[in-house]
Amino acid sequence: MKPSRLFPMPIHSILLFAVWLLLNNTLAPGHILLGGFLAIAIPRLVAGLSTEQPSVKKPGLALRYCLLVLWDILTANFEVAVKVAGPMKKIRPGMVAVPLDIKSELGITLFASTISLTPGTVSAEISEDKRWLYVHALDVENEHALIQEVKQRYEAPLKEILGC
Amino acid sequence: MNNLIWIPLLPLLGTLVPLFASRFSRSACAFLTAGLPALALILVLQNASSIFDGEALYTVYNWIPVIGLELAFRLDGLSLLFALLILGIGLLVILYARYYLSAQDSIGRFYSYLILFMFAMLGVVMSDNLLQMWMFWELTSISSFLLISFWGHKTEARKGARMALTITGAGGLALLAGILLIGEVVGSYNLYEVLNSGDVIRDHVLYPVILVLVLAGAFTKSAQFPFHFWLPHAMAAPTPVSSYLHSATMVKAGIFLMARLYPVLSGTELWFLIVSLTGLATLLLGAYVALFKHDLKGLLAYSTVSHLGLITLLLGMGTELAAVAAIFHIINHATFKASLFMAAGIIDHESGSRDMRQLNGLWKYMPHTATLAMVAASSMAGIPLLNGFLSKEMFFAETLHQDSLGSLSWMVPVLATLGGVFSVAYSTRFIHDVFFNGEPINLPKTPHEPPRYMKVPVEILVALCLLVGIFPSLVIGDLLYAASGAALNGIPPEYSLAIWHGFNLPLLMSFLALAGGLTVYYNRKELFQFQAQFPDNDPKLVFEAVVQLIQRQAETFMQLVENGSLQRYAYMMLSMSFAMMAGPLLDLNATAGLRPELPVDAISVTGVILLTLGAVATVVWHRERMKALVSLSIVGLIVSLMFAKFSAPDLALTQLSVEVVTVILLMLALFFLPQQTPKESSPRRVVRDLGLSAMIGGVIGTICYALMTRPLDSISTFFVENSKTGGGGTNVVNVILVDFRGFDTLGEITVLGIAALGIFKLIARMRLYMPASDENGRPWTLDSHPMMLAIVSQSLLPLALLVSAYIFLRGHNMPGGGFIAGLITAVAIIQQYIAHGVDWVKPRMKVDYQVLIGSGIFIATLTGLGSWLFDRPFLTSWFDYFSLPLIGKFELASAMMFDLGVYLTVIGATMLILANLGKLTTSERPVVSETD
Amino acid sequence: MASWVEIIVACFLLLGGIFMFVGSLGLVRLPDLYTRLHGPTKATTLGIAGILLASSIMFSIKNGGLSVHEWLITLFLLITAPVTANMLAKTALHHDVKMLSRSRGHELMEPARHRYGPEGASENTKSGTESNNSKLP
Amino acid sequence: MAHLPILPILLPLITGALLLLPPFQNTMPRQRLLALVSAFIQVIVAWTLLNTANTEGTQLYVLGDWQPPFGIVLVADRISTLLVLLTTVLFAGALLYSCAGHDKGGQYFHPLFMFQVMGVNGAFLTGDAFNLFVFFEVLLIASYALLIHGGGKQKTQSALHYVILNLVGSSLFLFGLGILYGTLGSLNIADMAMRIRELEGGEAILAKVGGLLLLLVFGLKAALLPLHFWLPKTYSSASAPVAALFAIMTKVGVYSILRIHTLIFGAEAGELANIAIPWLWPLGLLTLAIGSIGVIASPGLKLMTANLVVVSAGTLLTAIALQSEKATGAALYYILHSTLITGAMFLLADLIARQRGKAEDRLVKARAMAQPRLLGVAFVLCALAIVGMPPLSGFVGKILLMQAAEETMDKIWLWPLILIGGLLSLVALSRAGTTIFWRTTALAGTEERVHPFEFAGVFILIMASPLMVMFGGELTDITSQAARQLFDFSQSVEALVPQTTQGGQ
Amino acid sequence: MEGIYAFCVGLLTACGIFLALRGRTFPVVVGLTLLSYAVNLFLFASGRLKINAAAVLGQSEQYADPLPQALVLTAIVIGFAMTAFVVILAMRGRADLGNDHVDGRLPDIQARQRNRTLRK
Amino acid sequence: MLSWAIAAVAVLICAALMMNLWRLIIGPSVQDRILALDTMYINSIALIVLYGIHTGTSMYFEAALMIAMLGFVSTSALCKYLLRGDIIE
Ligand code: NA
Ligand code: NA
Repeated sequence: MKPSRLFPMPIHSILLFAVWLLLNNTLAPGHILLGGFLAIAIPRLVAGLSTEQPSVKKPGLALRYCLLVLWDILTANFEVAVKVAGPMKKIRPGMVAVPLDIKSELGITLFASTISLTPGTVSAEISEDKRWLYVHALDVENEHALIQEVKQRYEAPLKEILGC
Repeated sequence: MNNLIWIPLLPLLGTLVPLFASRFSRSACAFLTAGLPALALILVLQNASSIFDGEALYTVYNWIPVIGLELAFRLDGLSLLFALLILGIGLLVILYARYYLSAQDSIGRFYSYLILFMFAMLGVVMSDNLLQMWMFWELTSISSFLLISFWGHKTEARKGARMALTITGAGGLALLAGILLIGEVVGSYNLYEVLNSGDVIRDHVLYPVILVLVLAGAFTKSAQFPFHFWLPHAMAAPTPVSSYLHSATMVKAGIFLMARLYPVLSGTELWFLIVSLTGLATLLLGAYVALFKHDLKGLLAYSTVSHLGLITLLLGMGTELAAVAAIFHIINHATFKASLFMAAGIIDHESGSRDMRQLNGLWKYMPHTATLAMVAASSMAGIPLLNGFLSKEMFFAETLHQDSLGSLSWMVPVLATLGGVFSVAYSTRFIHDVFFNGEPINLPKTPHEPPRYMKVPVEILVALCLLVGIFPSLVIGDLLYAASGAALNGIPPEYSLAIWHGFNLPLLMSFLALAGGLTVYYNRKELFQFQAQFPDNDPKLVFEAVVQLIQRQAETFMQLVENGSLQRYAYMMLSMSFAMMAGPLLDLNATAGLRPELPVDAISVTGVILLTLGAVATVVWHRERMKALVSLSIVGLIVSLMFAKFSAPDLALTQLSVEVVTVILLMLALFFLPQQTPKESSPRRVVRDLGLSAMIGGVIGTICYALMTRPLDSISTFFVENSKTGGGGTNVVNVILVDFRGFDTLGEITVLGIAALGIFKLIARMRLYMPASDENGRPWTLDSHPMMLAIVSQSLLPLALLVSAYIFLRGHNMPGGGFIAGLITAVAIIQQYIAHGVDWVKPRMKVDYQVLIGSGIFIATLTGLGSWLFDRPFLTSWFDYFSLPLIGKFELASAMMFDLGVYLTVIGATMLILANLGKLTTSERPVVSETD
Repeated sequence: MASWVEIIVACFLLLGGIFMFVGSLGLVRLPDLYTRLHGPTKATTLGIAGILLASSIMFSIKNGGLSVHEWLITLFLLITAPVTANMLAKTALHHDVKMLSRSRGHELMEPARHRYGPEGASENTKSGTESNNSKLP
Repeated sequence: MAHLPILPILLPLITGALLLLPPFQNTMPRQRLLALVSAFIQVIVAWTLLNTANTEGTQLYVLGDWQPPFGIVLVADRISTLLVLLTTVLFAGALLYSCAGHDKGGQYFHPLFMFQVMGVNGAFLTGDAFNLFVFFEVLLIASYALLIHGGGKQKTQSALHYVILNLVGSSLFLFGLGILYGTLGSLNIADMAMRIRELEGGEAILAKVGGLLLLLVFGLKAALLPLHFWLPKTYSSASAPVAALFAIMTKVGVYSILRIHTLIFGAEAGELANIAIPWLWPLGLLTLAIGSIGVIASPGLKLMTANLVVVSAGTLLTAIALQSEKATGAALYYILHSTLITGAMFLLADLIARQRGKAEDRLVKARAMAQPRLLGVAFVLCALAIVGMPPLSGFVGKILLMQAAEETMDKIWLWPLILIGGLLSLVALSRAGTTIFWRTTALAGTEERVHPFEFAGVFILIMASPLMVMFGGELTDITSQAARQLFDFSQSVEALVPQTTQGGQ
Repeated sequence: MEGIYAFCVGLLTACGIFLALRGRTFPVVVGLTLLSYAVNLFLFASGRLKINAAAVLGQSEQYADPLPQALVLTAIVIGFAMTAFVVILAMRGRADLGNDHVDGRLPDIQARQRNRTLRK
Repeated sequence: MLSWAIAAVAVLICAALMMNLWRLIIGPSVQDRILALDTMYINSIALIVLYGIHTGTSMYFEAALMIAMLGFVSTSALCKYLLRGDIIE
């Protein structure tokens, strides 16, 4: 999946095509044609306005990663809900600094987003040298455990997927 | 058809001659200038014989019938008399002025004004329509203004001219009112009909008003007391002007008017009282003051005032003979006064002074001129064998033959004689003090005789004085008879124009005046000392003080009313709106109508609470602007939700998208405007404003409620019924926008485009205040484009564009459309600016937003024009359904094209605004030091 | 509509509704801004997903086709919510909004604020553990 | 030409859009050429349209082929076409003037000028209440943008007042329209006039509120006291060609009152007949008075001219308040006269100001002008016309108006105000003229001379005045016929709505 | 429901007008925005309130009056254009005049106070 | 069943909205208010979708989608303002 003249942003093209069908709730041939056209035309229009194109090295892993995140969102949500509804004195919030191995801006963004999306942690800041991610957690038992968990669970697969 | 029209027309053309002729020599210019008036004079003389036969000539053209204005001229005795004076003396003045004006003076301009005045004056006397007469009447004021202010660099000239214009202008306006009333009473402005409606007018309830208004016009023009004061100050004009306007013509216009309307307005008690008393007062005042004027022209001016008073008095007496005497004196006064002014001008010209305290013994230096002046002055004094004597005798006689003042009627001849005394005295002074009485004192020049031809006009006029004085009926008999007949609108009474009527009372009065005058002049030292005791309360100063007072008061008033406070203006406007709304509502018996109301639900209540608190918070926090902005956003959100709730999805979408752009704009404002508002409204003002806004809010709410609870029978069902069949779309709102009322939309996008252009103008060359720190003094962070925001915004752009394409394409049938799609696109692009900054976006997006606006409007308009090809009105829509293999049935509609225009304009406009603003801020950003 | 569909839709709705509520509850209850950030950005993901899923199921059944455009909203929210949280946290750090005193990692606030690494904290502040003595600008 | 009635709107619109596009976009000479050619065509079109309306009767242009009352219609009757012609002539003069270099004082002058004309013409021609709002906004937004053309503190400050007041005004406009739609259920003006006769009770009262709100809004545009305060500063600070074009804007307000309050709330409106008069008559008279006071109090020629605009507005509003055919005919003539002459005066004031150095247009002693002759003649002509001195057009207007006040009470109020107002203007303008042209210092004047384009612009506008007198018969014939048409319900209303749709479904 | 709707319109009007009467440009702009909300809601209400009756053919049994909706749409767009202009104009005012007062100069009270302190 | 659930969820969301408003009013920091506003956007989305389920039309879906898209722009612009003052630089 490399950018080409016809598909300057291939991932986007696929995404757009899917979204078009989603939007129209349909698989009608007319819409497939129109969606295909838009999926090609729009990226060509905005190609100039994009810097780094994601190149997914391992699509299968990416899909697994997505499911993993969704599952984590689901489970963690309940935990957080209980904490929010429970007594406030019990929560032990805190800020931790996660060292970053992943280098690409897109990778960091995806990593930080994942952390934010899974309940209980929020990516607060990224150091200027892009080597540290500051994460605020709602309930920290052990900073190092937390750091290790997010790095293993999310950063490692992301690195693999993006190949960086 | 007669040639009457040419008599005024020739001078009108003549105004242009001097402008071209001024390039030649002065004599040539004068000669050429005189040509057309001379021709006019010949025309007048040509017609004279038929007038003397008792005929009157008329000519009339339609002009503006709606107001009763026609181009109507008449030549009867009265107008003949005046036309001769105007043209004859006018020609003499042209000759005189050739020598009078110096080389620096623009003779072309002078002649042009002079002939213009001649034209105006001829118009006045020859008008056969009152409105037309008024027109020329005002034109005399204007041209005399130009003449008096000919030496505009002198303060005196400017002020004198302005005063004359103001007084005569005011009189002119009164006259207009009077004429309009006459027209209303008579039903016509035609002089013939007016003159024959004397009884109708005199019996009308408006007669006193008409009389006062017309006389106000006449008195101001003829310098009657108490409006006399402008005339002496008009002496700032070059002397030819004075000898023309202020002796022979313009000041006689008022007299002419009274004579003209004599058959209509005179003959009542009111006429007599006003006119004769005014005339008497003017006569005495003018004669008395004239004696004390050291300025030669001042003396002549007041003498003119006095003589005008005399004529007015005559007209006021109401007897036919008095009217004849008045007309006779008009002629005589014109001749001797014009020559006197010319003589005074010669003296001034050759000696450099008009002050009688300097001018002495000029007889030795200019005997010829002195002779002429002395003859004319004698006529003015009423010496026998001169024309002045004849009319003065008639005047004295008439004063004896009236009894309108009842038992006090004897006072009139006595006072008239007294006037005669002073008249003789100042005439004597004019002769003695100037030509004799020792040697000149400190004159700027050594006096000598003027150029030969400069004296010619004076000689002619003085000769006339003599001729009329000696052979009155031969020289002037026919003219006087015709003129009197015209003035009286009938046959003049019996009178005799003889030098000698035997020893009678008038002769005695003349002798008394002569003797008395000489005595007064002999004892002038005592009299001057006596007069010196009184403060010199010049009416001119009073006039100027009044004008200045009015001006100052006006300025104060305007500063008070228009104090430049928007808050006041807005308050007034809103108060007025409240009054306009609340007034009728008081009559509304029941607020609620008969339409059933919708039930209230919990969501709505929540919405109302949110909206209320949001709005109130915005108001309460309006001084902390960031907070106000956040709470304003809630209001916007709830309003959108309300639209959604009440079945207006399109509105909800539009409101939402507009909302975001508005918030972005407001944030820009927040950055460049102070972030906090000082507390400067006084509690009183706050309460006042709160009161007004609460009342208006209450009224609007009431109206809204009253409207909603009443049934409505509207044209809307048509739109629902025809949306699909006629407009080809199921989203009725969109079909209205692009089809039924597409013209509104065209206007709307034009507004948007114009706003963008205007904002671009505003931004250009704007020097912004850019705070280097926020309201708490905290410097801005250095992380200008946070990474996550940048990366995510980038990938959102294509998604947003896709959504906007979706919204655009479905608009015709489902909620959406070009406008919303355009805003989504614009917002998506703005997001790129927010996330990456101008410097990053600019090289990557080479779109000329101005072209986008232009082509958007152009496409929408062209779509509308397309219907012309099918011979349909602008914006007639077209749509059809097509079917293609694979794709199936789809619709194509011209409305889509129109919507595309909308789409492009919206993007262009929004981006032109925001991108340029961003560009500006970036280029002007001060370099922030990193020390903080 | 079949009653089991109704039940499923109702369940999803309730699930979503409860999480929506809890998210906003967190906004009110949680003790400091940083903890409050967790409430909405989290609970709403599931809350809104629940409701959208309910909508998707209902309209799919009702209109006899697929109604999946609701997912797009979820997609948008999933993409944007972390950025929102990140931006808010950044501004909070920038404005020096204090963490709850019993929070851990107060020493990281200064470096995070200046976007240094955590080791930079010791270079820049004399005592990284004290959070009460912050410098006023 | 079936499409003639829409051309006065489309021509400036298309020209404006073209001016934003290549090849006109960035070259001033091409922009000028296009603008001037377009203006010339517009004058011809307007003239043809007037002739058509005059000879063939009212031209109805049904936009989108949607019959009234459903679609938007343009009504090209005598009044509207006359005013369109007036607008285009004024525009042509101002445009010529601007081509001397005034159009370079900022971006987009020519497109904005075109859009302004489009808005004004649209407001005159439209027969639809909401479309009227849209065109009001077009002309307003264009005027906002034009007002700041040339830059400077004064412009910004007066623009703030002008814009904010008008924004509030636009809000009130929409409130009013909402009420009228909510009671009448239609937007076509003629249809509204038909429907209003059936209103009674609460609906009638509400409609009255709506009508009065519209009166307020039009009063704001027309500079009715106490809504006129924005005008003097705004007009006097605008750059000359813009101020000249603005002279038509108060007339749009006046015209709208004619359209809405003479047609919808006219004599035929049953319970709601003539609701505007109790407000319009006294306030119009007061406007006339305060304008005259303002004229006397003005320290500069531009402000004086702006106050003269207020005077003319007051005069016109009073005339309309008389609600008679005669008065309306008079008002129409007066509109033509006052618009062109005040427009000319604004241009002239600018020429004068430029030749007087630092003193600009202020009435103080200053250096002599480079071309006192030329400017002096023009000034005298303008001043005479404005004051209402014969032989220029002002006096015809004045006489028409005075004659239109037929009731004694009307006369008692109107005549003195018109006459004294005229006198005050006379005093003020004679003072201004003598000061400006004659109170000069010995210092050499500026080198600034009148550009031929400027001369042409001023010349066109001033020459209109004597022509209006010369052909006064023909002109007053048209204006009185136009007024008669307006007051003839069957012509001005019934003929414009198909009988089958009257009174809704 | 009509009652509380009318209340909202009235309230927004009142708040908008109060802010529009302030002396600084920013509150005035905010006030005008609020006022335009009120106007839009009012104009919308002139077609009467209807629930679940979007004027899209085939989507519901009855249709809300589409005409006022179209008018409000136009009004929103125009209002947006105007707001945008006045916002930038306010900025221009600050830039040109040095303060953000609607009159372009600080009110008399402050000027007087300043004079008083100067005199001392 | 469904209508009951809809009513219950409506109440929940309304309560959530009121709590958002509460946070928005008491603050204390600007971030709190922005956060509250952002949450309000999301709750509104839920409310619109719920309303769509209630009325059985998908007419309002786009409104929800727009809030999701534009609410983000608005929030990020507000934050950008707090960080940099100039949002488009
Ligand atoms: Na997380
Ligand atoms: Na002497």
